Amino acid sequence: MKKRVEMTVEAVQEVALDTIEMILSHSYIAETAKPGQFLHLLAEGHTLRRPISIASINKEQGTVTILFKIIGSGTRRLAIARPGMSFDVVGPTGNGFTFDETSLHTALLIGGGIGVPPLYGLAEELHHKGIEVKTILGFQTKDYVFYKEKFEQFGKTYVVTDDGSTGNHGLVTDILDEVGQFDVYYSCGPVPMLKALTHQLNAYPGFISLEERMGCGTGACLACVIPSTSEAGYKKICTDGPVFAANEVIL
Amino acid sequence: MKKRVEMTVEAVQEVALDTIEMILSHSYIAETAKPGQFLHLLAEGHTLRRPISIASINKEQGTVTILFKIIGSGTRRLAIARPGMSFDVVGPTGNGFTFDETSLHTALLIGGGIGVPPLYGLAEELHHKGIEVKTILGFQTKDYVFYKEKFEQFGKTYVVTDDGSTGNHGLVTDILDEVGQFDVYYSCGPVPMLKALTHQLNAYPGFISLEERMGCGTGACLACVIPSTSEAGYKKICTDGPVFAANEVIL
Amino acid sequence: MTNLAVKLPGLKLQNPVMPASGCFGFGREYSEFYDLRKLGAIIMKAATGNARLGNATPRVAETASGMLNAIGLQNPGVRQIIASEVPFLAAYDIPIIANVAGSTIDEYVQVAETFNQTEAVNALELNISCPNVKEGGIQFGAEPDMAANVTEKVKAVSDLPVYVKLSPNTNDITAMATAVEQAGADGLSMINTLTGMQIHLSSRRPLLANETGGLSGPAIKPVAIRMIHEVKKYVSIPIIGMGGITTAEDVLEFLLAGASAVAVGTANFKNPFACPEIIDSLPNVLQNYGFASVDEAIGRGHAL
Amino acid sequence: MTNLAVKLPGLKLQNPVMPASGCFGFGREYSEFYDLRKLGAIIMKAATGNARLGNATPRVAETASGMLNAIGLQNPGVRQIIASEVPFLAAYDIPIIANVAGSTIDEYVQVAETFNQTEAVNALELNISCPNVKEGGIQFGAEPDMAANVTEKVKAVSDLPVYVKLSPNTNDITAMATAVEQAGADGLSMINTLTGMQIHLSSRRPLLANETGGLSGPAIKPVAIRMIHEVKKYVSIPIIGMGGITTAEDVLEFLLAGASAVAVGTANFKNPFACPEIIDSLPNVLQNYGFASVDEAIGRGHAL
Ligand SMILES: Cc1cc2nc3c(=O)[nH]c(=O)nc-3n(C[C@H](O)[C@H](O)[C@H](O)COP(=O)(O)OP(=O)(O)OC[C@H]3O[C@@H](n4cnc5c(N)ncnc54)[C@H](O)[C@@H]3O)c2cc1C
Ligand SMILES: Cc1cc2nc3c(=O)[nH]c(=O)nc-3n(C[C@H](O)[C@H](O)[C@H](O)COP(=O)(O)OP(=O)(O)OC[C@H]3O[C@@H](n4cnc5c(N)ncnc54)[C@H](O)[C@@H]3O)c2cc1C
Ligand SMILES: Cc1cc2nc3c(=O)[nH]c(=O)nc-3n(C[C@H](O)[C@H](O)[C@H](O)COP(=O)(O)O)c2cc1C
Ligand SMILES: Cc1cc2nc3c(=O)[nH]c(=O)nc-3n(C[C@H](O)[C@H](O)[C@H](O)COP(=O)(O)O)c2cc1C
Ligand code: FES
Ligand code: FES
Repeated sequence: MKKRVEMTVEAVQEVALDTIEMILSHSYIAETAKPGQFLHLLAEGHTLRRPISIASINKEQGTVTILFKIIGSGTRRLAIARPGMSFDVVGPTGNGFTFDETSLHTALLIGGGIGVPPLYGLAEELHHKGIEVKTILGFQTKDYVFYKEKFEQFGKTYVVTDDGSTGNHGLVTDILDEVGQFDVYYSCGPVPMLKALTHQLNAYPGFISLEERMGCGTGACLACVIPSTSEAGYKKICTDGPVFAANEVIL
Repeated sequence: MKKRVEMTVEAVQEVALDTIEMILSHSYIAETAKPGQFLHLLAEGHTLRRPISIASINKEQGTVTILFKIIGSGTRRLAIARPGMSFDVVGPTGNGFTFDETSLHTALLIGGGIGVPPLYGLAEELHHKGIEVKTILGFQTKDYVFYKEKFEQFGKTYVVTDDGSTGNHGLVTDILDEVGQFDVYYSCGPVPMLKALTHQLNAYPGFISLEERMGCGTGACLACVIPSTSEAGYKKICTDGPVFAANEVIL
Repeated sequence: MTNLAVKLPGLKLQNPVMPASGCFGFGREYSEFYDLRKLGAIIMKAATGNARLGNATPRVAETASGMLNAIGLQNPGVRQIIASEVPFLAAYDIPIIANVAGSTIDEYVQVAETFNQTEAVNALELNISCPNVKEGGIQFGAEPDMAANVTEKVKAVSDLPVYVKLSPNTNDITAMATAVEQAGADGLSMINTLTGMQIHLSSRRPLLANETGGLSGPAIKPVAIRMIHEVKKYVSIPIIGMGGITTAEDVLEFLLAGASAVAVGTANFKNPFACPEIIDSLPNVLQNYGFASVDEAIGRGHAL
Repeated sequence: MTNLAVKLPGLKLQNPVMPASGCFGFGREYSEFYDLRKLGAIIMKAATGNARLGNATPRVAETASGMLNAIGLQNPGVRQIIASEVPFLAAYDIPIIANVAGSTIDEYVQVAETFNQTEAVNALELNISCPNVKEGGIQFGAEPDMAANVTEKVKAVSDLPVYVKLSPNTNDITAMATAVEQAGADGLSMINTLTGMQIHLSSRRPLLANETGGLSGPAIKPVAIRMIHEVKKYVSIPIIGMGGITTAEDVLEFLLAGASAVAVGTANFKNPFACPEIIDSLPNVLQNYGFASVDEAIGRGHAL
């Protein structure tokens, strides 16, 4: 169950251009969080909280790691935090990634840009459960690449850049044919990427993590809806998601 | 001439209840400031700057001291600054206290509450020039008293409190008869005090420092006017003041 | 002990603070954070005759000390609300105010009639001011005659007291307020959102899919205070005040302006505990400014 | 090189940024901070027929991301302004816009006529929207017919182009805009302040001596953008946009919405260098968002 807590900044690091990795501590959050859930962080001077995915969880240390790109004034404000400072956070929010460890053999993870972080915690957990992990990471240019080596710990990792400055030149969808066999895919990234991907991979079961501008982050305001094949006709990304079965939402 | 500068916080101290003494460094400000002028400080997250008087100036160290009471969100924000942090400041602003060192023998200083600080720099300077200084300081209760000993360095100092919890019981105007002879008076404090005072002392030349809510602090917006006996019919506190001859403005 | 209780037509409030319509859903989500019994009342999300899907996304944008929203009255329809949402809320034993919306006068009347048949709802808030419905809602809120007309028609079918929610997008809020008072309104809700827009620089298009949205939050508080202060001089029905409330001091400012109770909207998003925290601070704040009760403070910002 | 120049009726602007009326006096104070030649133009403080002393103090209050002001048109009168202030400004060789105010149509006409006789003024800004004058100013700004009437009368006596400054305190900004366009306005200035109030909790009274004041600053930017975006669809005369501008990004947002130039008001108070800093950043901001000139960006936030 999500709570409102103060999380202490333990470490801050720029891991790629405008891309900040931050370790935050709070025992309840670390204890209960699951990969794919997000934190709703308050940046001083802002009306609305900022949703940022949990990239990985360290239950022993009581910490979680987040990674975020500096986009506007909110993330700029978050980025200037230094160890010892704290944030007002509501979390862990939303549902996380799920998998059936008894039947799953190989999972394909496809991350685009700042959609990569939530997949990291998933990769870690899948690997831990003995499931084979293959990963495709797409970035704009080589300056934005992060966590390549970290994903390589868990399995074969392909890097793709829009301009070819590192890894393969092109889009993540361009190398789907190369990755070989897998049972299920998990993806997070920009909507055009997810659209192309779910279309191309529609023969496979898949899960995608979605983003939308949020008001409340608790399911009350209906800001973050996505059309859905469900009876109600829509789902709320903040509480029904952010992870959805690919065939449950209409992109 | 006033400039916009970054001033560094050198020291912060609570000298009485909700009353903060802060030392700020900037060589240009320390070089050019005069007692009675003010700084226009930007408190983060606020639309308007906060005017705070310069309490004393240390040209050698390149610092000025300000004292302020925590009133609302702006002063609360200023009060949490710590050494090493800095403020965006426009200053030194307004005119300061003036005196004729060749003819002046004894000056009476009357400060009420947070009107006390600007008189301190004046006392220092008068004393330095060999002019006798007598001071009456009025505070609400003993918890709010500050700088009594500092004024005593420069001459006879009377403390008055509204509730009699220290010093004389009553108003600063109650002990005007006790202070003996003086040539000119200087005062800063709440308007009702200044009204009573200028009325009672109308036989003496006097200078008063005024406060008013400000927009620009530069003389452009006409927020801070005070009716005046001048041709224009008003004066601007931010640039014509904050110090005025007592007979020049209509309280 | 500071007395927080307020009595309004149809509403016995233990304290004057309630969540604003559309900012609290039907209470379920915030009931995970705290016990809703704490609230003075609850105003539900707008109900229309049939279910609506609302606008395309993005539906919200952040602005300086505020936000824009264009949800577009998404709701499951009045019957579904009565069937699934009202019973959940009724268990908390606090007054329930139903926010009534529609595109036509008939729809307003139909929604009001339907709520009238349930025991659990204590009052109606007539949302004639939602800026996000194209078909008609906006006109009701901009024309005194239209507003009076829909108020009258709804009053005719409703045994419940009717609070009419006014739009600030007008040059004469007093004309609106007096028109609906004369039409039989039992109270006023002020204010709904100001119509605004944000343009997204990269896409060169309005950020909200609906282009315009309603501005709420602390940015609009001075407009709300002004309108309530103005209207209070001309009407004798009570006002539920709202617009940018985030603290108990803000609540007092609204009471002084002339509100008898208040609603908290946008602040819930920043702080899910906004309402209970404000309620907990209110006794002290009233005391600090010399009031022994909420009643004493109402309208005291006016010259006597 | 990004081209910042804009040509408007009567005004050749080297860049689209000018200080807003009432927030810059007659330029003297800010000329101590920087060279006024830097500005696109300057809009002077409102002029009335005779000198006015304005309202009692307090005249300003701070609000969330904004401020309230009720200066009350304090000014030395149009003749004194022409005698003492215009020559000072004329030396800077940038276009001068005179802000014309009054309590009656005759006063507006008289002020406009008087400015018409001086060479140094390049355009008039007709302030029909000042919320702080009780006698009449406010009505001109709230009624399309009144606004059209005063515009026509002023146009009849003025060789200078007339920009009519609209009030946001209306439910139909387009009706106002089209009415003054038809009456002969050469351009629009949008927006003036929203009417607001702050109540001082300790004194239990409105903080401003005038009780109400005009809300300005970033808080109102979404309202300004919305109104300009709306009006731009219906008028063909250029718009000088204002309301909460503090950065070059804000300027671009106004250009996209449909403004051809912009004015910066409240931001000068926080940062005396607001105007020159915005002007210096503008080329880069335009470039980053793919524009080679200001002209290219004007109105580009509209569907083609
Ligand atoms: C469930 C979820 C998980 C996310 N996880 C991450 C992550 O792990 N790392 C990361 O870098 N980013 C993540 N994002 C995106 C991140 O929330 C935005 O980049 C961030 O809110 C931008 O804030 P800003 O103030 O810097 O930008 P501004 O553009 O100034 O923000 C203005 C408003 O728009 C909202 N907004 C802007 N972009 C987005 C967006 N893409 N999604 C949702 N709201 C947006 C902001 O929250 C704010 O309310 C996630 C978004 C969601 C919905
Ligand atoms: C020339 C001058 C010199 C001053 N010197 C000092 C000083 O040395 N020490 C000190 O403690 N205070 C001084 N003040 C008063 C000080 O400026 C206010 O206490 C302070 O601005 C309050 O800000 P706030 O945000 O805490 O209060 P809030 O009430 O939240 O402020 C709201 C707005 O009102 C203004 N305001 C509130 N009270 C005053 C006031 N008394 N005078 C002017 N503006 C006010 C604020 O600047 C702000 O714009 C001086 C004022 C002036 C005009
Ligand atoms: C996301 C959102 C949804 C809203 N939905 C409704 C609604 O359905 N019905 C209504 O009358 N007002 C609605 N409002 C307006 C609020 O009830 C309230 O009048 C307004 O937001 C001002 O209060 P605030 O500044 O505290 O948010 C909504 C506001 C927001 C922010
Ligand atoms: C202190 C102050 C004084 C103003 N005086 C005038 C005026 O004399 N004439 C006028 O047309 N507008 C006046 N305005 C309105 C501004 O010109 C501008 O339209 C408004 O403040 C919105 O812009 P901003 O948010 O950048 O301040 C004044 C605004 C302020 C804050
Ligand atoms: S953000 Fe409010 S419902 Fe999802
Ligand atoms: S504060 Fe603007 S003139 Fe003094």
